[in-house]
Amino acid sequence: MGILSLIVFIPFLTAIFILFAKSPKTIKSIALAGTGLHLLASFVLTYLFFNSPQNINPDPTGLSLQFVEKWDWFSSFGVSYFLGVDGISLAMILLTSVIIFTGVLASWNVENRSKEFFALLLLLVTGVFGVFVSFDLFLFFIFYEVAVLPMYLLIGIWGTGPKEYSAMKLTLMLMLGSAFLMVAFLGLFHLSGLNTFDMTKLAQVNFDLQTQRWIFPTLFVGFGILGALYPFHTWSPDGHASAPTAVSMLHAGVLMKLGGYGALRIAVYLLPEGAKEWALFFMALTTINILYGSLGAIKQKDLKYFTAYSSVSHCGMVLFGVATLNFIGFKGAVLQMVSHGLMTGLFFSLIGMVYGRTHTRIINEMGGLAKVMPWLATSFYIAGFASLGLPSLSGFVAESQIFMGGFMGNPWHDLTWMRVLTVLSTMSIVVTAVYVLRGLAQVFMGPITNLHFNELTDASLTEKVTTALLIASLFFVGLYPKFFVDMIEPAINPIINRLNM
Amino acid sequence: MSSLLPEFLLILTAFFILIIDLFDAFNSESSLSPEFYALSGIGFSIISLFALWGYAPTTYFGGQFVVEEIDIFFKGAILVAGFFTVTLLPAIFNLKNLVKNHYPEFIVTLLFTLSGMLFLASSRDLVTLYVSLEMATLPLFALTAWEKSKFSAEGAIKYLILGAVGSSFLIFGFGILYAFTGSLSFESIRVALAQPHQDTLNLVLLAVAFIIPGLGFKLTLFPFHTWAPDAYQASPTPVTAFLSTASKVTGLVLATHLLLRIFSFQLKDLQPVMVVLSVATMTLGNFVAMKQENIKRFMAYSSISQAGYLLLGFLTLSPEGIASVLFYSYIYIFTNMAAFAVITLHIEQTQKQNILSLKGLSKTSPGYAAVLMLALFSLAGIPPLSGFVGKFFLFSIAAKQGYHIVVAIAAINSTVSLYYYLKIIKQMYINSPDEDTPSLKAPLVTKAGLILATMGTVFIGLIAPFYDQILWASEQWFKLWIK
Amino acid sequence: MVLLPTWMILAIPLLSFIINGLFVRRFSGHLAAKIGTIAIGFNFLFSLALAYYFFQSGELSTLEWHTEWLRFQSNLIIHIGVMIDPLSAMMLVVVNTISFFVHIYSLGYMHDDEGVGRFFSYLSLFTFSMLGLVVAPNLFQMYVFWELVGVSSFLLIGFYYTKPSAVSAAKKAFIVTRFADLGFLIGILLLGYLGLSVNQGQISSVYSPLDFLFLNNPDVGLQLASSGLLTTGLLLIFIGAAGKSALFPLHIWLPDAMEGPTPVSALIHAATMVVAGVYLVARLFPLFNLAPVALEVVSWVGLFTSLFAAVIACTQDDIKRVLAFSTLSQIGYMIFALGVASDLYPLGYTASLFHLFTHAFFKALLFLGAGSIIHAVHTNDVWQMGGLKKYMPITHITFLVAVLSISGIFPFSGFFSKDEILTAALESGHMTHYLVGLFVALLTSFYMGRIYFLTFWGQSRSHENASHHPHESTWVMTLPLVLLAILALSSGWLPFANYLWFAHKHDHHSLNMTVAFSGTLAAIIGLSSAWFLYSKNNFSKVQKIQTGMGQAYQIIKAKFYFDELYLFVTHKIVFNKIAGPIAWFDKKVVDGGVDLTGEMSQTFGQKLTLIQTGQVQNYIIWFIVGFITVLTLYYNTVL
Amino acid sequence: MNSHLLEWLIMSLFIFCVGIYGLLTRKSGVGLLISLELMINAGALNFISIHRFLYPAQVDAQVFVLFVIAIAAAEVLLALALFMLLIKKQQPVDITQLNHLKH
Repeated sequence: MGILSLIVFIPFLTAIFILFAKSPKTIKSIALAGTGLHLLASFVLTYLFFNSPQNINPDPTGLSLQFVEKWDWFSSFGVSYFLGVDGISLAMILLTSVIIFTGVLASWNVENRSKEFFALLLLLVTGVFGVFVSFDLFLFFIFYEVAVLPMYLLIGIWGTGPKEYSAMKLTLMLMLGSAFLMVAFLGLFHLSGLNTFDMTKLAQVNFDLQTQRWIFPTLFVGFGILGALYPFHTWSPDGHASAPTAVSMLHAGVLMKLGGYGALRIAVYLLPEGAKEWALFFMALTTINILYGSLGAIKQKDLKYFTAYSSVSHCGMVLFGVATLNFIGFKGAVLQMVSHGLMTGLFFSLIGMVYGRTHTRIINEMGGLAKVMPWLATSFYIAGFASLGLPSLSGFVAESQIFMGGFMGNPWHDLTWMRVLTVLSTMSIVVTAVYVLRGLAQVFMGPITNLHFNELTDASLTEKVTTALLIASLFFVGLYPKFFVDMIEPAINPIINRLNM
Repeated sequence: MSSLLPEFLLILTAFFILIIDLFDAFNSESSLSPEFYALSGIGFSIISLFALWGYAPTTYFGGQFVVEEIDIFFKGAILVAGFFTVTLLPAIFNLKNLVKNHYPEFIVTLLFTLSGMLFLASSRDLVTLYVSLEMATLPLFALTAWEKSKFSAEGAIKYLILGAVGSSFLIFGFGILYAFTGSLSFESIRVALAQPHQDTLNLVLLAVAFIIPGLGFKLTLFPFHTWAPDAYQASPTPVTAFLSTASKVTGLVLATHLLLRIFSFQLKDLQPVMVVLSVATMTLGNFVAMKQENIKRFMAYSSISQAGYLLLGFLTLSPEGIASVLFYSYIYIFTNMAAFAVITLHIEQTQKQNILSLKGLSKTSPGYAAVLMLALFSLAGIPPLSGFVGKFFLFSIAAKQGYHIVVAIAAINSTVSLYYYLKIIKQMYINSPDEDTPSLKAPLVTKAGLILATMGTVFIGLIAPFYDQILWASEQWFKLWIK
Repeated sequence: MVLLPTWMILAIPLLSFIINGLFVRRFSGHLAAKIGTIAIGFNFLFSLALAYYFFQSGELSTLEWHTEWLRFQSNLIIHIGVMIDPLSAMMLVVVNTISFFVHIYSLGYMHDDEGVGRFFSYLSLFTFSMLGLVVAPNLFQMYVFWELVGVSSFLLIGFYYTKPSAVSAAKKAFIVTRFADLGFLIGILLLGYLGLSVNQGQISSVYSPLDFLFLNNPDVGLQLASSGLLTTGLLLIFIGAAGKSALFPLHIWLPDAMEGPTPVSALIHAATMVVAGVYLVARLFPLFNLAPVALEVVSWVGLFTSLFAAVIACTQDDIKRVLAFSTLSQIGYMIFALGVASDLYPLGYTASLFHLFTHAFFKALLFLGAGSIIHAVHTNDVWQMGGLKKYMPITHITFLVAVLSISGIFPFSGFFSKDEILTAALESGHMTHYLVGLFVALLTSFYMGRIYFLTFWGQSRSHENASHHPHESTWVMTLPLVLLAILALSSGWLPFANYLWFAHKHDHHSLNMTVAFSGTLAAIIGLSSAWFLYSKNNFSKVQKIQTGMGQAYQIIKAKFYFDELYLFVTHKIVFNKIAGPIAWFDKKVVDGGVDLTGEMSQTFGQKLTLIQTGQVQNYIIWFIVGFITVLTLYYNTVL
Repeated sequence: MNSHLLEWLIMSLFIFCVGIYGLLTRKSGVGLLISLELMINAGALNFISIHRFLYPAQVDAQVFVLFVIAIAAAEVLLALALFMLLIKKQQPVDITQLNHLKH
């Protein structure tokens, strides 16, 4: 029972404990203890990752995984319980443990049926952790769908607004995405000739161009549906608007990163030739994604739609980074996943807090709240500045990498086209500035619009801890990116070597 | 003689119950109620079945009755389905007036069907096949009409007429097959069909064309499924459960005999037919299930769509094919039985069969709602439940043959299936119940069966050795037979 | 090396921001104010000492300290560091002096404002980011601090956040500069790419491609110029500079930025932030020099801005708006001075920076003076002031010094720096630049004279009751005025040329007589016409001129309707014509598409249910249909 | 495949089609049973004719036909029992009326 299985199953065990707890008080404290313990475990993992001797994979295109746990499961089918962690997965684990910890804190006042709520939330996060550490396609797929499924109940039961409609739409579209993945995984399994789902072995197989030409888009679209790729993003605004705070925090913050992570880890790594064929097309699609998301956010009336469209645009940037097919672009994509995860986590938790007070999410109905709740206003502004890419915050570090990557181009694509697309997507930093400032100015600045806002209270202790933790991590990534860059770079080398092979 | 033991034990229990009923002994307080006898009978036959495990395939009646490892698994599946059905019976038969609703006769008929199915699994020639098939199907017509509801007769009659039509097609097909070799044993027909010279080719075609509908009827494949919804709705819920599990497995046994043991050389050419049939069945099952109001009718279409997935396993002449079919049928039996246990209790205690009546079940009886949810998620093929693992292996067979589009359609179909399963879960978890709905109470036996089924739904898929044993069994069968 | 490590100059304001921002301002705003002022005072002394030692040591440039911050790839690593060279030393002195004086002034000005703690923490944040920008060793660090300066100006303009006009002004400032920063970022990406391709040639592997020492290296410059993309790169970077220094197309945010407190306008929108663009062009001047087309564009944009702003300044009523437009026009001066400079006639480079140096002092003085006037009469409108000469002697004298200095009268600093610019334009053969420059000098002295006479001379036109006379500001506010006045006087005499020069260090030859004479003449004409029109209380002559110009006057007064044009473009075009349809398209078409597939499958399911007619005969027909399909299917696969 | 056998096979196919026709047109339950019998017996006839012409020696076909007849009888019996149920519930034994369970 290595540390990785521990990382994956701590949330699951906490969920089991919660099922036996009685009063909401104990339920919440168990959930908090569990996620706190998990946060500690991921820090220990990071410490061990950097300090323990690295087993470096001799073959340059091979993944060098640490803390590997590998047991045969369906041996006749080539399925094995294969866990491992490298730079990219570690970055994502850190992000997820921070988000789930703050998520539990942010949902401190969920009263109705809180036992099921926290159990499902922790089940969802178990799936997410499982995806980030599993290197066997079958296991990957199991955790991938476990991560998606509790969403239906979480949004359906505890959501607001047209919750059934958006819960159903969200679950069905994400399941359709995983249907694409199943087809592609089975295709990979059978066309690889060797009877195994083990990613490291499949990476040595050079599939012929014909198969790569159809499997790559299936994989990319399958992951893109979860990563809010352009035409398939429609579930995200409704889904996030109806979801309760912690769920939309977890979903936009972490679940949408599974798409980007999968696209990079599986689609590009296993099918380099397919990637070279399709990357420019997907780059164009994600550029639309970026501009479309940010422009769409300008006219949004509801704060949650406002953030949902902004995360569509930011997740588009992740997929844009993956589609650039060069070293800086990949690193930018992973950094953007981490930074956007933190940003959206902060945004949605704040919206939850503001909604808890003003009981409205319509931007025009609110005004001049800064005077009444300075702490929330400042953290909202920090989140806004992070999302428009202000230096010293994580947004800038990630976006500059992605745009530099897009600008540097790669040997397989026509440089001017990539330059045009990069310039177009860089314009998003202006559009983001426009809608962020317009929205925040309307809600927080200016005179107080209606009177009984005056006796609203500022952040409570749990809310202060949540926002402080997220803001601290935003600044940490923004001010000291070297920590994440050193972690991610060695993990990206095999993918780049595979492309250059 | 020992390999006949499972069938023999069933028949013995059936007669034993008949005799007790004859002396009207069940009404006295002291005696146990009939389902205990039935359960112990089925239990003993399962034990005797797996006791056969070690011995080489044994043949009786001059090659007409053969028990191979693969047959042991098929028979096991049928007996398990029967076992669970019997656990459901106390829920619907109130034990006070045993005589009035003929409870012992019900169990006897059920045991006879079961033994017919077991004979079918070991039959190796057309006569035994036909006789045991009819022995398996005819009692079902009676069981379907057992309830005193308005439409039970109508459902049973439709089931009977189509059953008769199906078997007449089957007989006509067998007649043509007989023309090739003069002997009725599968092996000689298979060899004869190996190199059909030119002029008899269209005869083979005709034979196949006549036999597939018979198989289609039993397996509820697309154009031949029309009886299923009405029969499922008309029959008492345990019988619906039995129909959707045991008779489905019998269809698979029939398919193994016909497709793998007789038309094994024609399988390559049959692939397009099978692909079309399975895709049509899946799509029809899933899309129509979306619009269903009645729970039993809904479960009928869900089981039709499962038949579509199961047919994918027969696309290839390899051990994995039959192994994944068997594996999925075990998972399917446990899942369906868990679902039907809750549905039986619900229908019995609320007398309402509409899906909307499930409203707020999670509040009134959280345990049963959780079991139904787990079962439905497993039917939809959601990991980590075993339904997903089974479906994944089935789709992998189609992918192996290069039918990636079919896998895509199947995957999309299972997403559509998720939609209507979620509709039920929405009723249970999101909508709130009317005030006075009492929580469901279950007799001890049904509760035990329910727990066993749920354990199966969750764990079968995760236990690898179970699949490895099945795969080993089908490899033995192929090794022995393809030489 | 100075007694303290140079990164202290950055650390102190940052420390004071963190201490004030997070902790102190909650308890007592005034304590936070004192901490901020002391910190900047220390910075002021430290920068003076630093400049003194640096110019003593005579070195060209020293990279004091740097650490790796962000690694793109092995040969493109971004460092955060402190680089001292003549240009950045001068800027350090300017920024720190002005910031120190503004801090002292704000002690008085913001004394009774309840957000005083917040104000001083924002000021320290601004000073930190401005100093970071000034000492940046590479273009990327400059961009990082460029954005931080933008944010701090956003926070300071929107200081009175309960006033909707201040909020929209802050938003406008940030968005317009952000739009310009887009060009700057793309310029950086392009230069980074070019630098990388040159770097492969291993010219000097020590620096990363975005370091100034690498970019300004002559033979690197030549290679970059040969790549053909240099001009576009530099023009993109110039867009960034134009945005921050509010040059012609992107000038709309500066006049509205006056919504912020006056000390903010003095510090940010007069002396430090707005000259960042000039500093950027000066910093990359060796590269600009190799791209004559870019230089031409720079010169013409600068010229047009100075003329355009000067004309508008003459018609404005709000004293701070007038000063804002005058800043615009003076920055136009500096930019076109850089534009005319080249390695043949390097005087323009020194002239521009000399003017930047002197302009910072007298413009800060003008703003602070205006601040104390507003503090006294509680209104910005020039027409409600008048006759303040009697009540506010110190402000009056210091204001007069600044007015004379900006008009370019002899002993004051403005005369020397403006004169050098005009000589640079004349000697380098840019006749039109020289003539327009002269005309702008005339306009400058006219509008400065106008507000001087309107505020200080004539009778008081304020609506407030006569008994309440405006009184002189407290010493805390007047002391900086006096100090700045002294600086405005003396800074002209500094032998600037032998500290800051480009290409070759020519000796400080005597003034070019014709330029000096024509400059002073233009100034005197301007001042006297202003005196003639505005000093007495009857403004009949002014009315006559206004009616004479008719419609033209209204257009100029409304700043050529550029604000309305921008509002139209952003609101009508971008919001309603692009963002609106996209939001609608997303809701109706893309979302609709998904719902449509849902409906389609529902109706498809509905159709399929009709197979179950309930009639046994139909079931049997289906059975036979099945039989036939199997027959045909199998038939065409086999035969 | 001598000609005589072919005639018999075509005959049984013809009877089979008559059976199907009967099924589709008859309204009453009993009529239905008759056509079902026809179809099953056509299958049996098929067997007998092949046995007579191709393999007179083997006896398998006759065994099969015996079973077919017996089982057909059982089916008819069951069908009649179900019709009795209908009658007990005052529903006419008319197949076209039996359309309550649909869609």
